Amino acid sequence: MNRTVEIVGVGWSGFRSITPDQSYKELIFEAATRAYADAGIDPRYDVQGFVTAAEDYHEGTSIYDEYTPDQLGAAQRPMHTIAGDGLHALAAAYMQIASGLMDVVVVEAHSKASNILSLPHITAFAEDPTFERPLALHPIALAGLEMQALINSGRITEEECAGVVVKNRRNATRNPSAAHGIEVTSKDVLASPPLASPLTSLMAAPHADGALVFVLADTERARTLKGNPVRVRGVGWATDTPALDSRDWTGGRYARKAAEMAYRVAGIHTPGREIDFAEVDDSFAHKELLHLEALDLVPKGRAGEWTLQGQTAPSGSMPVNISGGALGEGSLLDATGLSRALEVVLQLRGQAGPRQLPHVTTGLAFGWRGLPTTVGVAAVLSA
Amino acid sequence: MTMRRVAVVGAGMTKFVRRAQETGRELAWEATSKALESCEMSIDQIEAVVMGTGPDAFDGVHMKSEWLADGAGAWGKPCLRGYVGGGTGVFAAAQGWYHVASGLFDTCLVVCEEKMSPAQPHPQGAFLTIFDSFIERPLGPNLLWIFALEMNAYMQRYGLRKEDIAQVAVKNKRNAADHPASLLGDRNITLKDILESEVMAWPVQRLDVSPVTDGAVAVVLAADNVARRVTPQPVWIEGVGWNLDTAYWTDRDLSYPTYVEEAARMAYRMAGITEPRQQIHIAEPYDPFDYKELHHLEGLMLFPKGKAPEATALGITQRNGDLPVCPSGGLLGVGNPIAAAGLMKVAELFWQLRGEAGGRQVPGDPRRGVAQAWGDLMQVGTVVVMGK
Amino acid sequence: MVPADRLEHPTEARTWKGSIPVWHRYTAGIAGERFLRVLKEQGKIMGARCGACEVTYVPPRMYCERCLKPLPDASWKEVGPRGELVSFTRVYLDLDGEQLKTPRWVGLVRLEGASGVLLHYLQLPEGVPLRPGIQVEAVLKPAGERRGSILDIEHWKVV
Amino acid sequence: MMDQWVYSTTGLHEKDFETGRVLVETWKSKAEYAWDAGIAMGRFLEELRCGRLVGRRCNSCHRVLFPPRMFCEQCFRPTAEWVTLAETGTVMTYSIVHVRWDMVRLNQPQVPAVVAIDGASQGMGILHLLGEVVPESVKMGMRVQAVWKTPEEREGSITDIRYFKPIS
Repeated sequence: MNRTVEIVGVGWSGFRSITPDQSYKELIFEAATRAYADAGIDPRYDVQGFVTAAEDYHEGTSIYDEYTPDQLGAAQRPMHTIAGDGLHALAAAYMQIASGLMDVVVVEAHSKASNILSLPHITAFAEDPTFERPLALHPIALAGLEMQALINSGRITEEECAGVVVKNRRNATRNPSAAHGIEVTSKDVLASPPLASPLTSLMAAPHADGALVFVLADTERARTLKGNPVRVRGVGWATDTPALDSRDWTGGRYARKAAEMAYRVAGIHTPGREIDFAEVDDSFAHKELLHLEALDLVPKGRAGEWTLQGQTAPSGSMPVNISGGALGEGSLLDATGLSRALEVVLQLRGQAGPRQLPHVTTGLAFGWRGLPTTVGVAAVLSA
Repeated sequence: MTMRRVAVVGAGMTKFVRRAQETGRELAWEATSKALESCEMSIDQIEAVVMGTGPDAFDGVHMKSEWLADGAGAWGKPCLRGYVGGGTGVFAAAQGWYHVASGLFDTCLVVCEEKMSPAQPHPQGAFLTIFDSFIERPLGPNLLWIFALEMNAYMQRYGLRKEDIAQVAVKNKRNAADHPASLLGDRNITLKDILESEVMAWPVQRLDVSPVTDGAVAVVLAADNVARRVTPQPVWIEGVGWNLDTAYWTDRDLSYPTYVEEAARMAYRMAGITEPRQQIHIAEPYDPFDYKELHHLEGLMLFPKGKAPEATALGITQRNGDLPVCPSGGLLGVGNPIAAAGLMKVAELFWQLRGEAGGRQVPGDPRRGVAQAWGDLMQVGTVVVMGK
Repeated sequence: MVPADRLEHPTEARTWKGSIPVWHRYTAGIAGERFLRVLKEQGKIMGARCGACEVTYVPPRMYCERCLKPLPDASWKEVGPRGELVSFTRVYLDLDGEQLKTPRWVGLVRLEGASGVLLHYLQLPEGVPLRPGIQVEAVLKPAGERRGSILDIEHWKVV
Repeated sequence: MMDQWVYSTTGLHEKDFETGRVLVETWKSKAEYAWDAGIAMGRFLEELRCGRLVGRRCNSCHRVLFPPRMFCEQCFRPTAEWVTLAETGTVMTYSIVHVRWDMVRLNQPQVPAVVAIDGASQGMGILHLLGEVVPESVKMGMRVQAVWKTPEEREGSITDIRYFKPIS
């Protein structure tokens, strides 16, 4: 590894189910202003590069990257978009710094999910046009098929999935930035309207609007800044396959591969012991269970049991999604993974307020690209 | 600090065609398998994939790089899609560079694909929605508008005539006649043909414009130690640069691409280039429209502002001239599958610097070249300097 | 009157509506074209096998995604029409997110001879308990109605 | 030589589709949005309804930014105040367009232009159309003014300005 990289500033705006009072540019400007204040930098002088994560069809604009620079202070600067998750953008910034090309790089991701009037159509538009789309199914079908496949494999139960929802929605009530905090019972979850059996509506993350901005710097430069830096010890990302026929339906290959890389870069050999807490994608309740095992944070086949026993609760041995996760904060589309990393940063800095975990030094953030993809991205952060 | 050296060790591409029967995934595979074959590497030796591809509205698939991934060899691998509109093709090579230079990977496959033909009723429809949703789209703009507005600003600033500009289209379409992948190569095309082609949006005429195209290109990058094992002739990526100007394009002076100059300065600084005109022997500037080649040659500081047309008239930019420009035939000749077209320029430098360009080989012993792409709302410059 | 830097009333909030107004025409590709032709003309479901990776892809691909070697016509073989139900779901929403009047079953089926699964509608006879591993069969449209589409397969029926 | 690294991709002709020689699937994606205009754009659209053009001043670089935004992209700070601009301006560049976005010929050419608005900082303008003018007579630097729809017709849209016409 050439250089070490730190997160030296974070700022965010939202998260709310709708944000009619601000345009996406104004929402991002607000988050950026906070991140730069947090890092004590001026983007017009102190930053060499900028990276945004966004997708055209989530914005309703072709070549959306045109509209990324101004609200970040990035006009006429090296800036590029990553058509991926905010954590992918963080990985891109990490590489730009590690290579020695740049010392300070800004990462941004956002969601104006509320502005999209036809989201299921757009998600279906990501499916194969010849072999999948002609069936004209709501893409939630793929989540139902995956959940059922996991149940068939004996790895999880519906009750265990409900346990994830109860935990994450409750965690969100202690997160002022979460849009969907609520107290629900396992019974409520199982009885909520079905979307694609056995998946019920409370098992699927609702959406939210918001913007996140991170400032990354190499360790040398970080020393000269205020803030309290969090080390990016490792990043990893991986793709399984776009094909439904050959993807790993029950093993989470994309998560396993992404984690293997992140752990290798971070020098982590026993994740379950070396990682104190995790923020992992829970766009659907069963995804949290699938991911915890693929990320090797929980013994194979035990994620559900651990959840019901409270091991993944704030007081447990492996706290998971203390922020409330996507189930409690709301899915932020391409910013969802970065919002996982935000919670890890706040916990490691001791700035998580009422949900602060005692003595945590290393956390994992993991994002999934959403239906219909098999793409995952992980980041290991340490105080 | 000294940065890790990264080389291009292999390249492959599809033919550029108006309508491919292949799916985008198959196009990506055709280019990828050719690139791997060219350096006798197997996919197991590739540690990461960088994907470059333009608006999802072309191929007609949301999050399209996730859909293209298997064709690009990304099964079970890290795959990342950078996106800077038309600048994507050359940027993808810069992105591949930072993947390897970061130390995370020793090898990286860079794959750019574009299938424009699926978009109906016309691929230009995908460009309807690149404009500001609040105050520009309601006017019913199309892509030709901004090119015409920029071209006109450039012509007026320097008192240029259409003839001064159209000669670029003649040169590139003729050069492309020697390119085996070319869609529009034409050895016999004349200035008259360009000047008499249909006026679409004054001053833009049909033959000033590159065609709608399907295609894919792939290159293999490797770190110093690996590159020397793979090939006796690695072509080094000596400099990378990119720059994005404000989205408020109606507030800018359109007669000069400052963002291209900024991107070039970044790449030249890294490559240690102080006298571009002396130190660069081949240029592959982005030429979706003929005037863009001139605009970009000036932004790359290879000719003074407003002087690129004169240099072209003098034959300096011919393949056998003092500074061969777009010896490949460029987008105007080989074709313009947006992201793939940019990476085609990187591949061309790779082949030219290795003396493998066949009928297109520039004479002498070119040691260094620059590839550049451009995109968005006349807003982004991406630059890669390569040398042997 | 709108204040300088923040909206003060919800009545001041404004939205602007728009869309991405394009449609698309997709080829099935080199492998897809052949697969759909055989399905249409011969009523057979084909797969393509990579001997080296020991994977049989359905639908067939032009290449093996694992080793990236080409999968020539010679590597093609018929699979199914019977197979094993690997997973299933009952979908309650249409593409607009509205409730379907009759929720629809779909299933992932591993056809005999295939490595992976194929997604299609699932038709359930009354009272048959759905469980993984049960045998199903592809029901094709009559030859005259097949147009060379994945919809030439009508659905999976429980055997 | 590089020729061997070019794949012989299969090119099709339009007639291959018309005659059904190749199989196709078609799909009309439903991609619909309601974008939050927010503060700056919301106010700008509302002022258009009232027949006015407005910009925002930055107290750091003292530019009057147009189109208006709540931040100055050069200084990276919030803009400070609204400034009402003139409805006149200068043609910075223009084109004479004969084809529609789908390349269908237009009967009447359109004349899109970038018009720098009086009262905004030097060269700050918007994209719009020119009207009441012979296309061939349009020149850079030509002085133009906004031609508005009637108050009843206006809806708070950029099209509340029909076009810009030369100042005679």
